Amino acid sequence: MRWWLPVQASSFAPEIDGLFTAILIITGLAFFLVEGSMIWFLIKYRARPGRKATYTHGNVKVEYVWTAFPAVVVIALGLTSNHYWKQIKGRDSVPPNSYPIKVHAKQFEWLFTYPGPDGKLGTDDDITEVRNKLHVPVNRPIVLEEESEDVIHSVFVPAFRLKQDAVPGMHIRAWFIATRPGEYDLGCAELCGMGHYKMHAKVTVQSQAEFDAWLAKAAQGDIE
Amino acid sequence: MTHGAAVAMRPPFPAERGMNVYNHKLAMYAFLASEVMFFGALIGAYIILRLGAPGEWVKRGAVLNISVTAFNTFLLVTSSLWMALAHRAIARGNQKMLRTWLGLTIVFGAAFVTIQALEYIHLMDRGLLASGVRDGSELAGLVANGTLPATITLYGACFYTLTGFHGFHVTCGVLSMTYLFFTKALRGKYSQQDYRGIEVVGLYWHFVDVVWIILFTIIYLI
Amino acid sequence: MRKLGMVGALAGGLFALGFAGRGEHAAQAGATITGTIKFTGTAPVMAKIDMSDEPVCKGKYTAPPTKEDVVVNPNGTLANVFVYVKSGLPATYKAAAAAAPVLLDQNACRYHPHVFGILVGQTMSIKNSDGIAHNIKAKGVKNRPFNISQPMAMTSPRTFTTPEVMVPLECNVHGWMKGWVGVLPHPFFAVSGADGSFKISGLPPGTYTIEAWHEKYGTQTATVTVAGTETKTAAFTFAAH
Amino acid sequence: MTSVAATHDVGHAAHAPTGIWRKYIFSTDHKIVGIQFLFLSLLFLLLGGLLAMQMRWQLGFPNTPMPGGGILPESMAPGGVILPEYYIQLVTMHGTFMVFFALMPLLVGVFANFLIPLKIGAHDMAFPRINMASFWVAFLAGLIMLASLFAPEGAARAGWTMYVPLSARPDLSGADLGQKLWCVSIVVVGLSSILGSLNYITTIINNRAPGMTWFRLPLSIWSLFIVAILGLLALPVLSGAAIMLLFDQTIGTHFFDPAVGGQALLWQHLFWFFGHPEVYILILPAMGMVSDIIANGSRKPIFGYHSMVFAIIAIAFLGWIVWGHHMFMSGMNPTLGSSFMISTMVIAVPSAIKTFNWMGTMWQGNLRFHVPMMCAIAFVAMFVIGGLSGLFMAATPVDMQIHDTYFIVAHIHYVLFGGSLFGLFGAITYWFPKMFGRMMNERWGKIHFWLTFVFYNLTFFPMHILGMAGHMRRIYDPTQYDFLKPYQPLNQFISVCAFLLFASQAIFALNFIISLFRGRKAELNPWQDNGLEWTLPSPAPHGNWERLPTVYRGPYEYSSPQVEEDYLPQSRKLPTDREPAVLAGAVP
Repeated sequence: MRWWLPVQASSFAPEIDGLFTAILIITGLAFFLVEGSMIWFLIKYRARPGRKATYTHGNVKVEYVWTAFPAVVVIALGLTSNHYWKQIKGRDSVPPNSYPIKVHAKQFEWLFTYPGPDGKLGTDDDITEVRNKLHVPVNRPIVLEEESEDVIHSVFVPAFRLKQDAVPGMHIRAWFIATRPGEYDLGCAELCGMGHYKMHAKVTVQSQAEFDAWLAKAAQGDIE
Repeated sequence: MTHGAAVAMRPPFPAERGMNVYNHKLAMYAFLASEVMFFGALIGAYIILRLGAPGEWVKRGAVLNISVTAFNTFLLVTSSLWMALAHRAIARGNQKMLRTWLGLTIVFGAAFVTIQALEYIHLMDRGLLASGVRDGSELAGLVANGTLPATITLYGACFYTLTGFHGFHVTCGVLSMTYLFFTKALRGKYSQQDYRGIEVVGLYWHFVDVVWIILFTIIYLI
Repeated sequence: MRKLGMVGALAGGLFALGFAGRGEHAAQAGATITGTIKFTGTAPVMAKIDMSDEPVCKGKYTAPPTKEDVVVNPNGTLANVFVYVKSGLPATYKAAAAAAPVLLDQNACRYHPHVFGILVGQTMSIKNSDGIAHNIKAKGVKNRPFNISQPMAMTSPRTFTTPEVMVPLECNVHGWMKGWVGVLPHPFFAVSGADGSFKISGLPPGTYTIEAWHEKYGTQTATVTVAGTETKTAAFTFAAH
Repeated sequence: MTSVAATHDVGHAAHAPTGIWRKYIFSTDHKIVGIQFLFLSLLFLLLGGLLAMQMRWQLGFPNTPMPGGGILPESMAPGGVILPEYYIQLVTMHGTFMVFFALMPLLVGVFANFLIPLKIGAHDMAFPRINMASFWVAFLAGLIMLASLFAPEGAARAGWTMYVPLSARPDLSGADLGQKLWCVSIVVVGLSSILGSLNYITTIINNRAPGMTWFRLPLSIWSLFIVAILGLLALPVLSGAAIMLLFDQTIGTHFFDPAVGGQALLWQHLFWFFGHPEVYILILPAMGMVSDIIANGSRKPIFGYHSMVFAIIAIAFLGWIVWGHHMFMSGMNPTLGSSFMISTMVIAVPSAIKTFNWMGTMWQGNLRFHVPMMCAIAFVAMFVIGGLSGLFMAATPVDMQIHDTYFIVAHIHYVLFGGSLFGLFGAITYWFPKMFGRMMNERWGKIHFWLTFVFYNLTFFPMHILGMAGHMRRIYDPTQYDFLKPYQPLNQFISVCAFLLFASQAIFALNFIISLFRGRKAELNPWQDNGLEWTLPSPAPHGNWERLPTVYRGPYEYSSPQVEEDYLPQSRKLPTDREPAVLAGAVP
């Protein structure tokens, strides 16, 4: 069991983990400062006979400080996350030469369609309806063309820090670059009915050669 | 009920004057705020559905009868005018004119609801349902030969939901005005010092009238 | 909740029993209709099913499993054709309540049987012998659709309330799992087997229209008149397209 | 001079109801209505907890028969083993009952009804009959939701957020009547909440005692006032959306059916436009009451009263423009995501201000650790964690990893359980004497506090770890995923702690029920509080005061140099105090 985020297997995983760590440091500091001083207050100012509390209604200057300081911190946090957000999910963030794979989400399984040798989806040489198996070449931008047949599902690959809902009636694109060969889990992150827990697909990141070989075999219909 | 002008139409005991609005009127303002949010949600949904609809929206007047509804709108607007006159009458202590104007408001309001109901029946005969178009109806034919777009299913749903809820609110208004008319106005319960019932129901009525003007514009006219 | 369903079935059963005592005695003594379902043209090649995701099911196969939409037998006949009496039964006819439930087994991520019939009110016991999660969605139109799940080895009883020829069954977790059940008010139906033949027996005398239904090639009907205990044949031929 | 309030139909002090029927069942006394809400919502809190225990059993020990599971019907849990469709009903109903029928009534139904007239110095609510109606409409809504549990195919099962198309189409969800009853019940509870809000707003604005100016109102009343406005404006949007969903389910409209042009995201926008003000409705009353209790426990005026009031108002205002942070991953336009992220980051500031002000109140105080004070301190401690974990989700890239995972579940429970519920434990103990005339047992109160505090943290803090690992929400059997198999021991640990947490609530229940009859008799002002309600006998009589009190100062004049005792009630007239200028023509 890992006590930290999963393995970083995609291009923007380190950036997201970096932001996560930064927020953890900020919130950790705030946590220890506040809870620590609270415990200190509880001990130092506990009721003792004959003692009377200080009569004060507050201090405006201190209010300004602890309004401005958190405001500056959160705005800075906001701007940095917006920077990464535009890179990862922005309108034109999908790398130009991405390899398209169609993800057809339906109640309780994922059907992937690969573009086949011509590299374009929608042509008749596509390898269609591969069930619960997403093979991707390593270090190459991939764009998932997500669509859903019935309810809202959500492609979620923890190792890639990738999550994107598939909404019926909408075509949504989610891109990533797999950087670490291996086998990872893909699950559904949006409640989609009784089989929501069973929508488990395998993501296999392989070298370009292995990927082409697998794709050729898949074209013949014997998918292993 | 009547304790002297200073008392009835003033909030009971404001330590520091919040709003010089007596309880019933303040509650009605708050209630109308919640109604604004309710109709806002429905109208917002209508706008989003209409802008995002696949294919173009049903043309103006293609299904709905604008001239009858324009007359209907005229009825509701004038009934709002009668209500204002009723309010002015009782503000001057004129019980008789209160009864006439309030009666006129009720009649015009009831007429609006009846015409709207007849319009519903007529539309349903022609085939416009909340779930879309009834097969084999006149409208189904029009959709088949392309004069009406397929988005008529959304059109019917939005039309019936928005105008239906507005009709429901108008009916509640007419019923409460009728109740006040017989139990309070006819028995002279209202006086120049205390006519809160009229003022509160008048607020509601003007609100319902404004909502209709918005609905009439965005559903019928655009 | 489902107790209501059960009570309905029991009441139906008791009601029918009351009648059976008065109606014909053992149904088997009536006439019989048999025949074979011929198949012409080239048999379509059924696509392979990728079960690598479910090792429990994959392990139960030697050769890679294929889809079962069209099963053409070696002797040129068509299996999985549902043949039943569409009309012609006397109005007063009342079916004897079937005692034994019909077993629908989910084994090796497949429905066994692929096509089958059931009486109205008869219990269909859905068995999950794979031990992995299946869900069974019956998309009835006249019958109330149901959608239940079986996350492990278990059996769930269900009944159908109205006659409906071919209620589609499917498992949403395994998209290739398809099944068809014909719900009839009488027991006169059969499914063509490995030799493409079918046999409907125990028919009271009369003129019947028999319908042969196949999930891909549609339906064909034939009219047969039977009397006493004779056996008549009805032939159906489906062409590949 | 007996004060005859101008609005005569509010006549109360003169003729108190006598019969059981008028006095307890259909009572228009705001205190009785508050107590009715208390019993109703404590029952629903128990039911919500029971549903959660079943969920924790399935997550901790998947596919094993649940003890006591035999009573469940075969279609839901054959042989006591929970089925997936029953599990997502548990998820949905746990969320729905806790939010709409336990926390909202407990926070707003109970304490707005009970505290507002008492703390602002009024005989009763502005509209007592509407007040009674709001309880019975909420009771009806609760009955409808309870009935939906026993619908033929079972209850609604699309999460308490009820996302379409799963909630709109019975063939996809497997539930038909249950989903419809959910919508009907939500519209009815929305109506009850609007009726209540009308009353609270009018009473607070108009029926304040002489001298009770806006900035002499206790913070609990400020928060209940702002929450009433939030409820008034947010609930109709939910009712509108629920009605549209109900029409989709019944008369076949296609508002949310993508095949015909309806939009699935439309529901999410409408729901969360209501949803975020709703979560502030669920936290602000607890914040207000905790402020009162901390000031009382520290024997020291609240630190920065005005900035606390402006913080409440800021939270309420900003609460309307942040709803998109629930939908970063939903396919909504990413540029919208950026703007919602900025507004969400900004809303963290007022929460920080409130936390620092609570700390400022305790600083140099003379802290008495009675049970309400301990609960209030735990509220602040846990709310700090809940608020900070919110920052992770506000940062959109990090939200990619933790959205719809157990990190969110941890955040929800840290603010709702660690925050509101701990605040409620304190508030119920604090105003119990004024409600029932008896004190809750102090020793058992502390035992319950420590057990709950420990097991609560052991249950919900590990969920952050699960969330970071990517453990998705609402999944029936996590062992299906290889990357979650190593976390199964943690799931079991959480389940065991959850059972112990639930068990330790028995102490609170027993303490509550036994103290009703055999608790120590409470004197007028057991906590030496400055509020107006503590000038009344316990339990307070019908109509509260014969003659309305006059207010001379704010509610937090603790350890005031003017007197030797360390508290100075609002209505106590000191020689130097001047009578408030009673407005000309207003009848006192």
